[in-house]
Amino acid sequence: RLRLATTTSTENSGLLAELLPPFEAANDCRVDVIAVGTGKAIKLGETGDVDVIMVHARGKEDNFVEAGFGVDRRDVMYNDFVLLGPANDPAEVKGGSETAIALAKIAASKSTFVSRGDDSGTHSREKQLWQKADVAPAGDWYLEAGRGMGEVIVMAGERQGYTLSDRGTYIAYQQKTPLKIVVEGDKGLFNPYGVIMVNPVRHSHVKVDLAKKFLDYLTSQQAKALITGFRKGGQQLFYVVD
Amino acid sequence: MTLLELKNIVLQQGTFRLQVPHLKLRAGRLYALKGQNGSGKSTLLRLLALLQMPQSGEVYFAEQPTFSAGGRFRRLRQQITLVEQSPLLFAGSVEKNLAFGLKLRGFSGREMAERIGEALEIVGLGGFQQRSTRELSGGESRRVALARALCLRPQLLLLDEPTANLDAAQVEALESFLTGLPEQGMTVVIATHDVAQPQRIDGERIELIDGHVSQVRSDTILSGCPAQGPDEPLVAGGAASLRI
Amino acid sequence: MTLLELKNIVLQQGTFRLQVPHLKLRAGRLYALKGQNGSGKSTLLRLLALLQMPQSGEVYFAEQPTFSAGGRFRRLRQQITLVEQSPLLFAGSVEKNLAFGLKLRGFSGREMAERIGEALEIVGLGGFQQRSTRELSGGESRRVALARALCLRPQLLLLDEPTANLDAAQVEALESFLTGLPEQGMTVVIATHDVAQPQRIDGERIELIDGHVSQVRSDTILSGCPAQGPDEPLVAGGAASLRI
Amino acid sequence: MGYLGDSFITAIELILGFDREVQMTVWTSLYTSGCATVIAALLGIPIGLWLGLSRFRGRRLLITLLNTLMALPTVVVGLVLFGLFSRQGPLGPLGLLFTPLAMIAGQTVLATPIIANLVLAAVSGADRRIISTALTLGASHLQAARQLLREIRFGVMAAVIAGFGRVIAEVGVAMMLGGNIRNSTRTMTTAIALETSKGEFAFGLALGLVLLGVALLVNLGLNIVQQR
Amino acid sequence: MGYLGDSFITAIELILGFDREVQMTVWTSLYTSGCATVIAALLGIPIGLWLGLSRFRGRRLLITLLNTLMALPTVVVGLVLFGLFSRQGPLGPLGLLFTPLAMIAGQTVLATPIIANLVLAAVSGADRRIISTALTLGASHLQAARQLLREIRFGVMAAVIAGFGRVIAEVGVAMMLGGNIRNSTRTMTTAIALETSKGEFAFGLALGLVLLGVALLVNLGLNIVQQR
Ligand SMILES: Nc1ncnc2c1ncn2[C@@H]1O[C@H](COP(=O)(O)OP(=O)(O)OP(=O)(O)O)[C@@H](O)[C@H]1O
Ligand SMILES: Nc1ncnc2c1ncn2[C@@H]1O[C@H](COP(=O)(O)OP(=O)(O)OP(=O)(O)O)[C@@H](O)[C@H]1O
Ligand SMILES: [Mg+2]
Ligand SMILES: [Mg+2]
Repeated sequence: RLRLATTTSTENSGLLAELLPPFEAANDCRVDVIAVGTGKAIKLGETGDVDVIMVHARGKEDNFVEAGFGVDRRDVMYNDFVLLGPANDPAEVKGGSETAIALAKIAASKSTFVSRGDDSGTHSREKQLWQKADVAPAGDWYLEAGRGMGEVIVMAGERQGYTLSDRGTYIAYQQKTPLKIVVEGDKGLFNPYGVIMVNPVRHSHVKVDLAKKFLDYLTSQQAKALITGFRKGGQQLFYVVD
Repeated sequence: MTLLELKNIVLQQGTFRLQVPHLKLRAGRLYALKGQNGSGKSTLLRLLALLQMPQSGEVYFAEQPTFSAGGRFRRLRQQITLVEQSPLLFAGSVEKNLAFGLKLRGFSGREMAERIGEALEIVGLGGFQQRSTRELSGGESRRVALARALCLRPQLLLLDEPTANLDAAQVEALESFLTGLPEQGMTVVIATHDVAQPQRIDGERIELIDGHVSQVRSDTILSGCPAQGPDEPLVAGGAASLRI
Repeated sequence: MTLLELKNIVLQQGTFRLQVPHLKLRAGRLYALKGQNGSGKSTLLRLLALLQMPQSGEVYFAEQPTFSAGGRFRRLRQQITLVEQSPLLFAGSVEKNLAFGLKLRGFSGREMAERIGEALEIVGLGGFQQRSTRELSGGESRRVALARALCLRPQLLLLDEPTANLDAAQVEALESFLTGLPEQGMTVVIATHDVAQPQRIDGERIELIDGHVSQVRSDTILSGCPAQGPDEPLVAGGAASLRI
Repeated sequence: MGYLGDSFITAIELILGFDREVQMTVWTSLYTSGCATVIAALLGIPIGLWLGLSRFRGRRLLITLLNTLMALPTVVVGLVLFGLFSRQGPLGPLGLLFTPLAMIAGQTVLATPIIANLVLAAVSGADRRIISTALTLGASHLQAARQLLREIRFGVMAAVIAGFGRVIAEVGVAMMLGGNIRNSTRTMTTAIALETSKGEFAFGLALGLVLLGVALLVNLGLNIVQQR
Repeated sequence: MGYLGDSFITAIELILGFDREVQMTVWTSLYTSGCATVIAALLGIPIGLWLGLSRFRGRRLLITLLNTLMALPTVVVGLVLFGLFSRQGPLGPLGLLFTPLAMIAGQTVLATPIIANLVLAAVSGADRRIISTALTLGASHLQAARQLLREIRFGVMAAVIAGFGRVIAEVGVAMMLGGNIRNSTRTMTTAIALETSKGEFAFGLALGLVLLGVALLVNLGLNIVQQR
């Protein structure tokens, strides 16, 4: 039995349901997936309550490894973020390719923007982008929701506002939200996922062999094919690192 | 004047059936209700207090039908007060218990205090106003319940074994008070097991045998008291059984 | 033989103080407890039933101290049964109520049924086994409570105004039954307001005046009944007030 | 775990520091739960009284349904009301979603069955003579019911406190209908959930302790009112 | 919103379809909440009885504390027990985290104060003569307390049902201590939360309806037991 703490995006998109069964079959084991926020997933790794974590927050991952909580960090795949906005596009940012410029326009027009506000990977990225746009967002138009991605998309839809989302979650919500993609494809929107084994030196109960096999598996050709082949709503969600 | 009249009452309660072909209570009279345990005294009193509905028949209050004229119950109930066989006192002080009914009738604070004091004196509990009802003896509780009814001065006062837990001195005091009420126009019905009580209070008898009511001429009539001349046949329906 | 002895009891309860310098209940006797409302009869009976603890003093059961020897209470209580002034019946059938105490004493189903039937006959409620206690008249309830105590055949039976709600026939039947109990070795204490009852049941008097107990020679002694010769002074502590 | 100890210190710091944001969250929690409890009591007490005092066919089934409503998950209430309050929903034009009012509505739905059930239990356990005594003293049925409530006030108070505990501790409705918006609809519980999801366990727990402290104060207050 | 209607149909499909995974979740919910309620009743009923029957200094304060514990947020319970059960916590070596046992522990903590409080309320409202009557008939204090429970069984039942409703509907503890692991610790409520976060509102609501259906069955069962 292997315990994997991961972000909700991988679990909710359905990717893991495709990715895990071959591994489980090959190694005659079970992978228990604990889907939580990035911050909490890392915390679970620190406390040694899981064997492997898979998250997307490069800076935090590096801290995690440096502090000696984890070993053997590997890039698995990446997906990308998109900037979503209402159909009438009050800030007139549609079609742009620079996210930072779009954000600056949103701030300037005081159009509603809903932020994750939860220190998640997406939120960290959003903050970086604001920094790049040289705006310190604050005011009535900037809603810090402190909730999961899906909820924030719904909320932005209800409030006719903008928000930053990962593509996978947006596709899942496409039918339920009036929001459209206004900016995509920007380099600054790429979102790499890393997988880290919890340091067995700190936590002796970590299933080193199995965890190692799991890391090997995730970076194997077989897994890469599954990741690349994974489609939702006809769209590819995750890309492997070559 | 006829205060309350029951006609063709049938009240089924479990296997017990209360039957009152005809019963008439006249204003300003005192009635003693007798009967064995389980003969239906308490049931009849609850019926008279308009607490329990009969399956059939009608109760007339001051010659107006009651049950069939729904809605006017409450005003009628304010003129009828029942002290139950094991009365319940509300939690709190004795004063609060007595004030309950007075408040509902819109008495002012001073009037209330006056009536409460008077009623407590009558039952020999002067100064008990602030006592908690949880800390009373059995007889004291019953007397508080009596005072709670007395202070309302209802037109019809129904007492279910009011002297059951009272000591001899209290029984005497209460009986002498009750016998004075008819003069003030009040009608009183007392259920009792004390064989000598009806005579002591000079009450007209109502007798219950297995749920059958029979109204019996009072001894005072038989002994020819002019104030209560037989202006109509008092015995109505059922076999009248004359007992003391 | 002395069944129960009270020494230097002081029991404070609110503003009321029960004082029993000395009281002796002998096995196989019948006692009548008299006193005005609020004089402390029920309090004394609860004390005798080991339900209420005195502030000071001691109760001896069969010459053994009780309150100071904690822990043995329960076994003692199984030999003392009290029927309270307004007895509570458990929800459910009459049979269940009577079975409660019998079950605790480990009786078999057949013995229980037998004793229950007997006890109900005594109080004139033969066949009431399956009746729900929620559907009884006042007198019937009290009689069920009496039967519930009688079927346990305790050494000491404490009755708080047992005849208060009974009809005349039931009072007579119960009194004649109770007077037979001492012969079987049972000790009975009956609190009553019925002035004639002590004499009818031929009971020794215990009188309460404002919380002060005085034990009075029974009339039968005064009239020279040999069975109850005065082997020791019965009046103990406090001013003995001879009343009937 | 270190964070259990840490959180105590953090909690005390939060309280003594009079942190503006924490105060705001406490106030939002108290305000919404307080309003919801009051409304739920105004609805639930009459329902409990009515079910406890009347006798009709189907009453037991209705009681069982009411029992079941105590198991209403907060997410379900959140989803249903979300459907009503959402822009496309029937009440959309009112713009209630993600406001304290929406949270109050959801919490009222949660608390009402609890209060109704527990008042019903208290009424069922009460002496049947209370009503008839009040009636013979000249009370209307309504006045008699009020007197009954006074007599069983301990049970009614327990019902209300249970309802209050339920809503001030709940997170699903506050999250879904309030939206955990900073400085607007963020309550103690949604803040705790947020901190926890961030991995800030000590801070989350500290907020939890503050919440319990607030609940304690409310209960002490009710206690004093009750003993008056 | 269309999903309100959809969810009804989905709920019926789920029930009739005997979906293995849904069955598993229902079972996990029932099993954990059931165990937690039973343990909480075994703890809470004696506590409620004791507080209701004894008189000592500080009793009112203790009751107020117990009232406050009804406002215990699930996340706080989750956090504290997480601290205990986590690998680094004192009970870490037992490996209880993310197992049904951990959920049962957390839910027990939630339900016990509720049951204790409501039993206390029922005892406080009960006729004081019940205990003394049982004693004079020869019962020990324990047997008298048992008889009291029998007399106030309606109130006790309401307490237990309220406790059960609380835990079967709660999601925080199940999420934090169970971990929402598929086919292992996924309960109805964590599944609903998951589906909702996925945006599968209709499916989430359908699961909620199934949960209410299950709670209804449990309550109907208890009803029949009670009327025996
Ligand atoms: N729980 C209590 N707390 C304080 N005082 C009480 C309590 N119960 C009774 N009393 C008081 O103690 C006194 C004795 O009460 P008790 O019930 O023993 O009287 P009693 O002789 O049985 O009277 P009754 O003939 O009315 O039954 C009374 O004055 C009463 O007011
Ligand atoms: N709630 C009830 N349901 C069914 N039967 C009842 C109910 N209450 C009383 N009874 C029965 O009705 C009959 C009359 O009861 P009621 O209380 O009127 O008698 P009573 O004359 O007042 O007797 P007592 O002298 O014992 O007070 C009794 O046989 C009793 O068993
Ligand atoms: Mg009667
Ligand atoms: Mg007494």
